[in-house]
Amino acid sequence: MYNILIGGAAGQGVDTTCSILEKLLKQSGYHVFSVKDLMSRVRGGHNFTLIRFGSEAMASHSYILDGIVAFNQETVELHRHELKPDGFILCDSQLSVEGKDVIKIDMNAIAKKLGNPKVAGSILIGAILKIFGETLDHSRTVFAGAVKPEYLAINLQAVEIGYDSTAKQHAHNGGAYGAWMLLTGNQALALGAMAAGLKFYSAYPMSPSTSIMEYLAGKMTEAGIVVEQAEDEIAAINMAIGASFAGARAMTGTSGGGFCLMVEALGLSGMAEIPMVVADIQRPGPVTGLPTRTEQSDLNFAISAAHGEFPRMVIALKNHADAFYQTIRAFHMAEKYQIPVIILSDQYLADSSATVEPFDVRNSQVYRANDVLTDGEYLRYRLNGEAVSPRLLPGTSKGFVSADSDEHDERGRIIESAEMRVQMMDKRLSKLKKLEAELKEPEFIGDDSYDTLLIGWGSTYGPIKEAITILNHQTIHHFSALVFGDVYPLPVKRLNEKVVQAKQIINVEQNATGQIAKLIREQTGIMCTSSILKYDGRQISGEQIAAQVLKGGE
Amino acid sequence: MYNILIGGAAGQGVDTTCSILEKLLKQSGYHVFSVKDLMSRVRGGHNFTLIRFGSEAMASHSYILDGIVAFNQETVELHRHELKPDGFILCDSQLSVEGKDVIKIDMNAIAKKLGNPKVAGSILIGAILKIFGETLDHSRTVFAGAVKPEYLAINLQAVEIGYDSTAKQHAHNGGAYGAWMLLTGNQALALGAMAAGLKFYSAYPMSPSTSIMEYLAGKMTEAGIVVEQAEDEIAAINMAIGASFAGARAMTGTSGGGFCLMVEALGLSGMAEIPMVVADIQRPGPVTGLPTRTEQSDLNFAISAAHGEFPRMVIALKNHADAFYQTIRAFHMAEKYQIPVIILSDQYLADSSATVEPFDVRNSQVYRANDVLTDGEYLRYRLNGEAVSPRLLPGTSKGFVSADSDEHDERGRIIESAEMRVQMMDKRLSKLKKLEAELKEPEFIGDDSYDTLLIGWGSTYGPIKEAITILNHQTIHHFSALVFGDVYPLPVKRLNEKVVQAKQIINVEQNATGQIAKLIREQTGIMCTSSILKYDGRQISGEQIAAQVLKGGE
Amino acid sequence: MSSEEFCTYETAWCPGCGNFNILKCLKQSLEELGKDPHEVLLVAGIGQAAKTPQYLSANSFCGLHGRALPAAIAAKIANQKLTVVVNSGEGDSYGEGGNHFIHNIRRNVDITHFVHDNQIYGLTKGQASPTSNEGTVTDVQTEGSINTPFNPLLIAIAAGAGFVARAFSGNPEHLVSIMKQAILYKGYSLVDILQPCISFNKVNTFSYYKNRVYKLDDAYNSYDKITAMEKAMEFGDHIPLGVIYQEEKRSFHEKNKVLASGVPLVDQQQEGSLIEKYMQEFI
Amino acid sequence: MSSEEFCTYETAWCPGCGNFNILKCLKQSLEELGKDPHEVLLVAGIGQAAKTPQYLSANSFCGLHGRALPAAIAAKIANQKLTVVVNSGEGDSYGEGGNHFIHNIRRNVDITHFVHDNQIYGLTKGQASPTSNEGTVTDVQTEGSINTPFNPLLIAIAAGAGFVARAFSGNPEHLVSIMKQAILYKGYSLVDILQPCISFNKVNTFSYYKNRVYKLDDAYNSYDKITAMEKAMEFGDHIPLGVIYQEEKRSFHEKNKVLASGVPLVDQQQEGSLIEKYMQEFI
Ligand SMILES: Cc1ncc(C[n+]2csc(CCOP(=O)(O)OP(=O)(O)O)c2C)c(N)n1
Ligand SMILES: Cc1ncc(C[n+]2csc(CCOP(=O)(O)OP(=O)(O)O)c2C)c(N)n1
Ligand code: SF4
Ligand code: SF4
Ligand SMILES: [Mg+2]
Ligand SMILES: [Mg+2]
Repeated sequence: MYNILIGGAAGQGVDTTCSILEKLLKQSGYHVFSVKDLMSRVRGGHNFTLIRFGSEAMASHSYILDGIVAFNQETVELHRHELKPDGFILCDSQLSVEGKDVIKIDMNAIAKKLGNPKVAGSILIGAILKIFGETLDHSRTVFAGAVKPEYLAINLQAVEIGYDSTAKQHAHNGGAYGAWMLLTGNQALALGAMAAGLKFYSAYPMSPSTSIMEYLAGKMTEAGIVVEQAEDEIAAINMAIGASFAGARAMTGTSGGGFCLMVEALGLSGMAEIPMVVADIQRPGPVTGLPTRTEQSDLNFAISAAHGEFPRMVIALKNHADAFYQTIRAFHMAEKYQIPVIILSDQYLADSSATVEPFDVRNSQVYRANDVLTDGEYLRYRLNGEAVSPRLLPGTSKGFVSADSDEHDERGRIIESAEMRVQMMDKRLSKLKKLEAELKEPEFIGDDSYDTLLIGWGSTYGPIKEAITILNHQTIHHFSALVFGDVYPLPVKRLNEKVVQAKQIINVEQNATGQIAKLIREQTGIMCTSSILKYDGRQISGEQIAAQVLKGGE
Repeated sequence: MYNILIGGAAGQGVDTTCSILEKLLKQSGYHVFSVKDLMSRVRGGHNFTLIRFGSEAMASHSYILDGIVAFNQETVELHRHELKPDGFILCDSQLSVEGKDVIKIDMNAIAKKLGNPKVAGSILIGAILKIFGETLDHSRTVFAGAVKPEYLAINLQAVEIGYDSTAKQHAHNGGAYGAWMLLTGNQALALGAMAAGLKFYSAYPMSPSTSIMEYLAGKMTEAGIVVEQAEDEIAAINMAIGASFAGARAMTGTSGGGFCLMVEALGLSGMAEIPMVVADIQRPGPVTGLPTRTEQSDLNFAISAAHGEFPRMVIALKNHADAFYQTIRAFHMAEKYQIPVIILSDQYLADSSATVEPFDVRNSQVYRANDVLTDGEYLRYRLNGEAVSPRLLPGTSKGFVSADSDEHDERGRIIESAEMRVQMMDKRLSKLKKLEAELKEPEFIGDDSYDTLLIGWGSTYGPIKEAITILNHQTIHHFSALVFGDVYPLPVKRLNEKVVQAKQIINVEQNATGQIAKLIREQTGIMCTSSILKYDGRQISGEQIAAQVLKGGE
Repeated sequence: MSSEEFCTYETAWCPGCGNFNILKCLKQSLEELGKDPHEVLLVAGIGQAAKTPQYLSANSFCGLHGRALPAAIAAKIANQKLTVVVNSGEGDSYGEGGNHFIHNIRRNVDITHFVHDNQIYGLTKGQASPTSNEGTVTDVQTEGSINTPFNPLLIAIAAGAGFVARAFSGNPEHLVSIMKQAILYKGYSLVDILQPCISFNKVNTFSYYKNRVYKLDDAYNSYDKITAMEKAMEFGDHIPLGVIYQEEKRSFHEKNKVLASGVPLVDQQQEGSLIEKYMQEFI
Repeated sequence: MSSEEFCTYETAWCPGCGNFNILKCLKQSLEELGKDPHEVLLVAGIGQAAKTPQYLSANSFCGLHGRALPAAIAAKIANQKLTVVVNSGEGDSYGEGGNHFIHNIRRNVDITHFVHDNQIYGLTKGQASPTSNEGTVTDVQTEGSINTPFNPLLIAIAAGAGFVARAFSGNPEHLVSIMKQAILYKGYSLVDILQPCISFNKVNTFSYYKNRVYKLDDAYNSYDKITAMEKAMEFGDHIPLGVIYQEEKRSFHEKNKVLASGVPLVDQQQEGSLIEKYMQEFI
């Protein structure tokens, strides 16, 4: 497995270089995982991407580097200490970086000579391919998909120059992933929404959720999806609810700050029993926080957001495949129970690219409301002893469909009666019981010989999985983990079983207060014995978890 | 102790009648407690007020009636079953109500004859005074304070007619409360805010919070408070933060739906460390719910509202005196720790009138930020190892004051550094630890011989207190209760002590999901053994709690 | 001409409230236009005016205070066969909902917006609303409102609305004629309806309006924007009623590539193989 | 004339961005007006333009996206000795913050609002903003924006603003003169500043503006509302720069009974016995 870091200022082309390189590596068979570290600015500053690739599947990133590819001086200075002893540094000849590990290419000068300073990145790509023993077999196809036709030739030329200007250092390890996909968490989520039959997406731009809207907008005409940029997040969610009421499967997406503005309408979805899916792509708060970085700190908020009490479901995405399948499931649950479903993702998952097996779309059945055809009176909120009343879409038959944010009777008209109030509250809240029967238990990682149990949720799944492997190799103790996807209602069966033999329970979270630990205690009384919490906006890696567990003193 | 119900359609004058009657009873020495049951409409429907009065202090209302005063037929039909065997019904001669308990007065006809149909209520007041053995001694002063001078004579005439048209049934019991105040929870809260030095109040109208704004608006010119009606709740809270930043003690008030719109800015107060007080006067949700009724269902929301993690304090008001003193304390804590403080009240407390000893305003000291006078650089977020950095107001010295919703350095400038991020998060969150040392433990009601412990929070204080008295009289078991005022951070010392001897722990809450019970379990692991939950929008009474406890099967 | 009758239900309004006439005129307009109640969707926020959908037999959506428009336009986007009519107060529409007001004018989705403008917050018992006259005294504006009143017609024209009108609940015949024109207009149409609130607005009473309103005559050119803006500024001793401004504009549905075919979004079928195709792009 | 200099700091903007000139002109304007940096409060929301307060030595408040105005006017209400200037993007000011825009115009608090109008969402990397030209293609508006652009000047005038101007970051001398007039204006003043975003707006570039802008001449009567509204509608091949509309209006502070004395609210002392007196009223 290899791991390289490519860094530079915003606007220098790090992004394009990386996305092409990743695809080339994946085409040649590797399993690729890459993650971005961005500053909140358009030009300048310091950004980098970590690209990890190997012949076996990997679940996350690592900070231990085989190579540094530097567009600027800062990249070297900031990251040299992360380089393995036999690692290399690849950079422009102009940088004042010395050492026998340094490979210099006069890339900026060559690019200029070729006629376009922007192809410097392609020279680097060529050099990297050479260093890792790759061929240039896939260059033409991959570049053809990434640059405008008129720029293809010059880029291929640049790749070749880079390739020829350096020497092979590593062997090509191969792998069987050439026919798998390479995509980001947000792309997987957007695909999942489409597979679920999305018809209407309304959102207000906010990092790191905007790329969902952008992906959908790129397909809207062909796929028949109305993608509407709202004037604010309040409009975005109320639009989604209005569209869903009228029968179009609808979703909105945002990050924590925008989600704040949506919570009143979350209650509307709950009260009026209108299905709706909201994706909250978390970033470090509070408020604007660190807008381009990652955190998992909206959990407690998401499960209790909005005044009053109503049923909801909260699903945290663990990885890229989850982003697809769980988004479909979010729509399914929203439609089946006529509730709001919140998807919690985060910048780490949203922006990282992973190699994923093509999705099985035969499993994308979403519940479809029975069309109640009636000539008589239709009762939108029929109290038939069931949690969910048959749904009718307005305009499709001779029944009137009502939605009301006030407490209402079976027809949807405002009431003041204490009895009706209680019946309606009980009806709505009984959905939570129904949901419990459909919950997905947390994924168990490791084998049954553990004495320490790590607990996580959402996107720390990958790092925790790696940490378990590392730990079970490095120590005589045995480690396993439970990682939650469904977080509300919280599935507790497997948890209750697995904690029995654990001498230590450690929650690993990308937040400062240990939010899942609190929720677990509230729901089960189980207390974690210690916590690994990271809240500096950078995702924890498997090796960092392992180190902290070991330091935490077994 | 007496308890009467006065009911009629909205617009018939029930409100005015009741407020005058209450004051008369209080002037004559009684301790008075009255609570309103309103429909969400301006005219028509059915509203009623329960007025309880006696020679000893009482903490809440009761549904067991000594008398019904009916402005309309519906009042009798809906409430006759709540009347004690020896109770009376007082109504207009035109109503078709029969029985030997019925006292009819031709009030509407008399009022018309007197020249103003609106004085019918005053005729009733006269009759009620007579029935309860009162004199007319206070009529002149009380009416003079309640009606326009030109209507005084006719009203006093009406009172006399009412007085003379019926017979005494009950003895005047007397009491020593004539010099105490009679005021609503919202009035007490507003007075508390003024005592704390409020300078700026911004809000958007929303029941049951609007009367805070109305009370303050009535005093604004004299008291030097800017009371500003905002275009929406988002503006309201951002205004309060802006005013506070510039040095004016500021507050906003709303109910759950409006609070939803405020949560993003709650985080701003936390992040930028700008003191702020928000009053959430709860009503039944979700969304519009039952807008004129009561509920305690915003607790879980208030403690976790807004994305990301930041310190806050949440204080629930237990009764009218609390509304005054805890509001002062809310300002004190907000200023001292530079945090948002949320006051949780509810429609029951906000709109009910109680007899309260005049407040001791010598205890209204609010922390005042040291004015840092500096000629050098002022560091708004100085990392001096303390949770709270010295505060400077902009424009008062040669230091620059910055506030930023992005993560920032000591000067308040945007940063991306992982280290600074962690230091600032730790600084802010360390305020929670500081707060813990200042928490008020829940009030313990009863004596130490209990085997059953009731647990409540906020406005169920009164009913729970009455229930404890009833229960300890009615059964051989012993009951005590803990009622929380401070709910976040949750004080757990007394709780941990008191649960030890309890065989049963019963949480009594005006919501459907048992919110304080969840919080207690999360914080302490303690589980309530059963719950008494009411969520029909009507406040539970002491006798209802007692009955449910007993039914709950000891 | 009426195909099917709309039923009305008992209301919670004060006897004498201007809302009664608006409800009656709404019913009459829909009937005279031959609308099928089952294809009508009445949308509202929260307030006294916003209870209107509760009182007429049609599909109804009473959402959040201030948020009627986003829900309404999205329902229309989802199913353009629905006749979507919003009835809400001026506090709801221009106060809490002000941002949706200006931006939905820009979208120009084919819905109709009837604002019951009583120049007061009715349901919350009488605070100044955006359109309250300067100086209006209430329990909150104890010294009288000091804000410049919001001029909905002028702002709507400035924001680019294609149909902007004023009517008066006390002039039902004229109100019906304006309502019908507004519903027929292809695009966003606004009718600001003067509506006395007998309980809380003691300034802008029935006779206040009655004495001031006049109907625009035939000579008035509602197609000229400058004329219209000048006319929209008239609100004092004389208050013009009628279509203040109109203009043909392409609607959202005509401009949006997904909707332009005319097939309602809810009825559009997605090609089954699309996801497979999109997955290929990641390989 | 300058009493004290304002320092500027290193920015995170793209080299070539129009914001640099705006920052420079802001500094110059404040200095030429003789403002003391310690009595200046710069307020912003979130966005590229909204970083402006970070780059100038003065008090600063960078709050929430879209919410600069409520915080700014409240700070001014609290302490009228502060010179309060808002710098924010047009997405912030007219999009997310649209409701505060129209309603704070009605309040007329004496603050100055400089909108850096690049007709695009800069910080979030290039989506259509309220003022984007119809047809603007972005990663979200893949078929081109279909909304009628928001006309900030026209809407401000319609909402009752007393000082409404347009400037261009590429014309610093003129910008400074407008900025100074705006800051001096007693009441809410709006300057919409055309500001090329070189990274994301490929339509409304520096030369796009350069080729279209012209300065209003002396013959222009900025005191006539109808003239001003007509002029405000001009935005195409010719784009007028200058004070489009002005009018003397009583400000919030002059009308509000608590503030009219001129003593800053923060300095007003409450009479100690007031609470006692109010308690008496409940006895
Ligand atoms: C978020 C939110 N804020 C405030 C309210 C309270 N509220 C309900 S209706 C209303 C205003 C009503 O005024 P208007 O829209 O003019 O309608 P009217 O009652 O006058 O017809 C308000 C402030 C609410 N329901 N939700
Ligand atoms: C509530 C919320 N929604 C969305 C965002 C994301 N956001 C930050 S700046 C911005 C728009 C910036 O556009 P503009 O105001 O025009 O400023 P510019 O960057 O162009 O100067 C958005 C949508 C946010 N920070 N907060
Ligand atoms: S309060 Fe006013 S608007 Fe509401 S129903 Fe009564 S009269 Fe009509
Ligand atoms: S993205 Fe545009 S607005 Fe932002 S700094 Fe760069 S050029 Fe300026
Ligand atoms: Mg109104
Ligand atoms: Mg912009």
